[in-house]
Amino acid sequence: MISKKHIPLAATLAVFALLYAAASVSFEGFFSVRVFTNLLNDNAFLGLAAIGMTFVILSGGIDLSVGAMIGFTSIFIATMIQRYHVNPIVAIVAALAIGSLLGASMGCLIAWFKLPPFLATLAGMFFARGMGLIISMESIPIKSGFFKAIETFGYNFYPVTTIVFLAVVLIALYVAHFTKFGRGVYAVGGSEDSAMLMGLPVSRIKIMVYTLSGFCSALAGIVYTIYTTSGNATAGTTLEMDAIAAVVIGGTLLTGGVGYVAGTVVGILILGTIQTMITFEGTLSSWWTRIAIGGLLLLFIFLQRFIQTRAQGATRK
Amino acid sequence: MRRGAYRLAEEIKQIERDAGDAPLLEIRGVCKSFPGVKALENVDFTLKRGEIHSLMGENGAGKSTLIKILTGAYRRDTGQITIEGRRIDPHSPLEAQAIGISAVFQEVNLIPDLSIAENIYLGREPMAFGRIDWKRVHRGAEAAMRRLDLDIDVGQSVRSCSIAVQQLTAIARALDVDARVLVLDEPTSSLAAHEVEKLFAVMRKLRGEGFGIVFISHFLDQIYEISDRLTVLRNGKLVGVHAASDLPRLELISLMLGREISEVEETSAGETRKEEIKPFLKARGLSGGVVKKMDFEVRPGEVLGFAGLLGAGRTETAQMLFGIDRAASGTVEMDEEQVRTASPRRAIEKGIGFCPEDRRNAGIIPNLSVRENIVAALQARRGWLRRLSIKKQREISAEYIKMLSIATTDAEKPVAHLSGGNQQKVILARWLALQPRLLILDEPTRGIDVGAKAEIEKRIKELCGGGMSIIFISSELEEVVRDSHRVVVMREGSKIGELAGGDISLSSIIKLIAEKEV
Amino acid sequence: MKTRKILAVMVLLLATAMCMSACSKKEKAGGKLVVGFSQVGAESSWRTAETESIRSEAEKRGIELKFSDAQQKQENQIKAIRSFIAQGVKAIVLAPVVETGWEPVLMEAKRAKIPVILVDRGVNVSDDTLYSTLIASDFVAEGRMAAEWMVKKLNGKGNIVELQGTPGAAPAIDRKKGFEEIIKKYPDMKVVKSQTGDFTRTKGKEVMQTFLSSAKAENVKIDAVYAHNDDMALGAIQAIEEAGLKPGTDIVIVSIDGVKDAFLAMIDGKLNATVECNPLLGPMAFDAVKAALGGETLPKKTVVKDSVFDQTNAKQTLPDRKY
Amino acid sequence: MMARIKSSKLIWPLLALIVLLALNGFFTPGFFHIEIKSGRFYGHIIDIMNQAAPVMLLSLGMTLVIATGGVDLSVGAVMAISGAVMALLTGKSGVFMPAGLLLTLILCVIAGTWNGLLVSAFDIQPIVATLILMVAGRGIAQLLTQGQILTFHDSSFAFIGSGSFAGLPFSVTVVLVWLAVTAVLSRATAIGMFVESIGDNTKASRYAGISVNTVKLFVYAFSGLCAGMAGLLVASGVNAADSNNAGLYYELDAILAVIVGGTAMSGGRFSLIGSMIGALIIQTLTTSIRAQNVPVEFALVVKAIVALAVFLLQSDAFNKMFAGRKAGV
Repeated sequence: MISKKHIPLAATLAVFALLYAAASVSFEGFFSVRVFTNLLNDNAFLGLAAIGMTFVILSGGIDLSVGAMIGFTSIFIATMIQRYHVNPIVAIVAALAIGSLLGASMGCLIAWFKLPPFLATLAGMFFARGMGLIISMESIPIKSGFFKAIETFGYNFYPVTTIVFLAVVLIALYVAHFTKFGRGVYAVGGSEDSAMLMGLPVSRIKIMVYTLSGFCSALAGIVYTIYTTSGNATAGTTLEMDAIAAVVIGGTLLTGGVGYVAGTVVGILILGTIQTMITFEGTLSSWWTRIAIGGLLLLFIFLQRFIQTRAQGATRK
Repeated sequence: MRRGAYRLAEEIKQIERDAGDAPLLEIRGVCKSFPGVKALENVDFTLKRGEIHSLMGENGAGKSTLIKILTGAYRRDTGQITIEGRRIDPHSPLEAQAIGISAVFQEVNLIPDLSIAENIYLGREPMAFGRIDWKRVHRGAEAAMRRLDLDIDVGQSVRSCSIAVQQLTAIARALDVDARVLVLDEPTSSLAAHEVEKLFAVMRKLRGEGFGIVFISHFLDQIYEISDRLTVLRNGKLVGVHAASDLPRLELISLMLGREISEVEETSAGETRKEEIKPFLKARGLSGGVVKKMDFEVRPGEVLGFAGLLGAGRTETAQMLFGIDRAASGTVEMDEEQVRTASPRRAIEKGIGFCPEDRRNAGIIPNLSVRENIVAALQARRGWLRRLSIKKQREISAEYIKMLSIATTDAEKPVAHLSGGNQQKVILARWLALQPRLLILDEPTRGIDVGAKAEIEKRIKELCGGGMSIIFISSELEEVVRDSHRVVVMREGSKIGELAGGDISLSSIIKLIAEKEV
Repeated sequence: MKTRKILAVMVLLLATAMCMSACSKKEKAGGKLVVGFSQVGAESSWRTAETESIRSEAEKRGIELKFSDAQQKQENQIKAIRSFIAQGVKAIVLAPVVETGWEPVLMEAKRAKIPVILVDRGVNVSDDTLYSTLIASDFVAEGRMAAEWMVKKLNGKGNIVELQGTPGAAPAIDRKKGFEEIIKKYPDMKVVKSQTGDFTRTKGKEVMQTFLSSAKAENVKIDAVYAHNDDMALGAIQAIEEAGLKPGTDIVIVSIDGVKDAFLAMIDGKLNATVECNPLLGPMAFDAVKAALGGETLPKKTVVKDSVFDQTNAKQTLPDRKY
Repeated sequence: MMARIKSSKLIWPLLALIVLLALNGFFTPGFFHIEIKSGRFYGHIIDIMNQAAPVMLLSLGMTLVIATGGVDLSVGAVMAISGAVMALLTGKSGVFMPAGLLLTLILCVIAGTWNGLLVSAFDIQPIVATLILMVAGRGIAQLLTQGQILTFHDSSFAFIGSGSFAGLPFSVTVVLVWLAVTAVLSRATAIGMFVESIGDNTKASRYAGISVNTVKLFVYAFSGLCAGMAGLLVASGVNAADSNNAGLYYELDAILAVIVGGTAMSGGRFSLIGSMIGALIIQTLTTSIRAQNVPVEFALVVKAIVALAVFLLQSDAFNKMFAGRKAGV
């Protein structure tokens, strides 16, 4: 039951499948459970940040603070556990609260004072990164039984980071498509004026969107902390660009109002696959890696554009 | 805040049960000022239960401001609003809705990329098991649209629908929000005649159910057809409240305009001529989109009317001619020479101007000044190097502000601050400044008041006298009849006939349109 | 028609991927030893010299090197190591971007029985069997050496300004730490200003300009500059010259790394000393790989001998500089 | 009237700059101290102007781009390309210096045109379109220099970034000249109006006959040119082309400068002077952090707080709320 408006999404998915197939044909050992689990596991934190970003972009905004939030969260948790011997769960909950609070404050600046999201979140990015550095410039390894247990669980059963990511994807799908808030986000991104005249609480939705993104990026920071069992204030540098790229590749329009959470997940997988392909290739110098990523981004955007215009042409007829 | 409003609504319902024939809505002594403008001065307005009450007035009379205060989009400076004797003070459209006031605005306010169903239920989706019950949303939306006799796929996105369907969607939403007071601000301006009838039927039904409806329209026929009472505003002041049956049309117009009645009396198209003059533009077999094989000719100094129902392909034909849409096939000849208008820029070079139907999105450049809006096309034609000096720009804008009597205190004011009618005149001025050979006017009188309308019509005639040709597209057949020297009648993308001179009449056009449809 | 076009594009994409892998596949047929190398990035000449050293050494020994550039991101390095494991490389060389956070992924490598050789920086793990050996310079020691040289030059007295590396970067932290350790012992030596120059020439110059203006306004004499790398020192030299002072004479300048331009500056008398931090780790790294694959137990740490160069020995050393 | 509207928009950034300078005058000893030595001025104020120069150049191009409703993330990468190309041409191939400059700048215009093509002809969202060159461009610069820092040995080239003219750093002259050129280009021709018109309402501008794509192409190409000049300035300042670090994160500073200067991110009305003031505000902040010897780890937080304060000062909603409260008391 693919309706017309799902064609771009289906096309993105098809392109991913083909990309993955092409890589599998080209590289020995690429088509394996290991590579695919790695794909999810290695990109879980990026995926979490990108999901928060999806909502922000759907609402017509942008959040540059996600990468810095990851750095802040990871160093915050590590310091709490290692230096102040706080219970890990308490530290995690506190980190989530701080992340949401910071997101909410940026949301307030955007909703109440009409600051452009780019600016408010840029200030947020400086702030979060700076606070992280103030807490500790040095990275801190975490030696806690709790984290050890998570790791062992991941080894024996399934990586916790992936589980968290997939759970959040499901929740995000539900929020986007089955809650008033989710539809409100689409409406605000589609036309803010209309949404207001239709009686939607535009300010509240905006604040909630940034709170959600703050929460997601704090969660991403926690997953990063689990992923590396350490805290590092410089973690997640320029990650916001990767997150934006994933959202865009997933078919969400930066102008807001159009896009899918599921698309973002595919976008993450595509970015991850490209990266894995480059590693498997193994001979690209630093500069060629950058050029290759830029080139593939370009190729992909054109491909997507092509498919979308095709799909739209089809619906018009 | 919201809970308060809800409680208020409950209390109102209580009072409703007690109250007898008290007015549903009462506005008393409302004032509202904007920087430099007194938009409303001490205005009163009452709406009874089961009444359709038209709010009349020219552009800038204060109708929109009053509506916006009523729906919580603006805050009033002074005065009070009561619903059934209960004072209310809506801070936002949301609160107004909770109190029971719902509005449909002139410019359709929907979310274009969401579906019809989603738009109807946005913000009040029925929930089941903690999730939106999409089945109920769809069923409900279908029912709401059927109430307006529209049987369409409510899952399609609003963007893909015609403006008429968008308008009806907005109305369906307003009706569905459990409103007691329904405000319809120019709801009919993009509707075809049968759609208007449908809407009126719905309005009458609602009136029977005890709703109070505030109706705004610039179609006087419609006003008289549907209204019980009329409130007339002029320049932000109340000038009269009358029963519709007691107020002759001419008297109403004079109330609105504050002029002598004789001045606004309709003038006829005058003598027909130009039949012998050779056409300078010939379109042959123009096709693309909904348009199929359009042939037409334009002669110097004539008004060529395009008549037809909504979706007949009038706008689409004009857009092809102006290079906005690309024609799939067909040719355009100017002065015996084939021309290709691949972009508006090219068309302008060939001496064609186009006043688009969608003023807000395709017409005005909102934050730029009136002056810059007027000279935009002229400057674009001159290119970026040959810039008009500020002095020259001022001269040009002053000239057209005067010529078209554009009501603005200052040519440097952002055009967004002007009323709709004046914005329309600014766009007209933009094209006149170019002195084009052919000017396409797509619904130039939509949503503007009688006075401005009359002025624009008068201007059209003058321009033709000066040798300019005009393609005139309007949903108001009377206007087309009144102003055109020839009329191309279209249906479903094709030309089905052409009328000239004395043959042009309402009945002849309608007959043509209706002919094959039987 | 629509489907056909999409299909065409997809085939194109497939072809691109094929082409990209074509060369690497051919080589694999030769049955060479495959080693993965996860590099931090290409943020400095020092870094590219290190990459080049490892690459050319691999080529010399007929080893197929899987190179991965992490662009200064730890997560990219972790991803790369995981990919190496999935690809089945025989050994992994890792130049970690930070010291912490490696335990989970190194554990995976260990389980896959792939030895990991660390270069130029250590990792902070509770179980040191997670890696075979570490071949690196000691950043703290470098800071100490720079401080000691400066103390000697200034006779234990003077105002020092410090140009720090990127905030949070391990060399910046360690080089600051080592330097402070020594300076603390001399009450007459004081670090009066310390700001980040992000390891770059431009920022080094800008910060130095500000320091000079402040010094003038506050009437403080700057006696020496300590820069966490050569590039910032070279930028500072520019700033000092533009201010009409003589670098190396009016203000003593000591930095770390020992890149070629630093030697040239020393010959010109503009830079006083640089502590070498040798990036040419290729031969040692592959010796270690060979030993680890041969089942030998390696010392946990091989410290690369760093030494101080100053104007006295710059000239004769210069011709040997490879980077 | 026009002037009044314009100046009222400039008042907030100007005020912010004055407050920032005044605070510095108060807390940073000798902040306004200027010394003359061998015909050249020295002091914090001079440093600020000198160091702000690259961002000022960038923000001139960025202003026009943002005014059309776009954004150019690639300027930092183009700066790196510019330095690398210049180093290869004059340093390695021994091309005559002015010819090298010209060739380099032409190349940067081509890079900008590439962005412009993606944005206009292919209708790709500006953030995404310029993200591509932002990622790949630095790679290209690194490829050109093979990751090495290339040193210049041309004293006439060094003059651009290190020399002085009329007692001020020559970079100040470059900025002033380029500001004048940009102002003339945008205001003495109709480009400024076209740019504002497109940023305000693209569709209506197209209908009015403005060739939207050409104007967009032009602004991105111009931004590329500005980035090229900034890249040369930076390379000349340290006599070296550092592909890895030249212009890193400068795009953020340039965007900040433009927005702080009062041009809206959504496009429309722009102010070149405003952007210059914006760039000065950012540099003053950086310099005062350095001069005050704020610990490195606190610098970012200070920057965040001051930036926020400036944004809020400019926010109408914030001012209204503040004014309202004041009136209420």
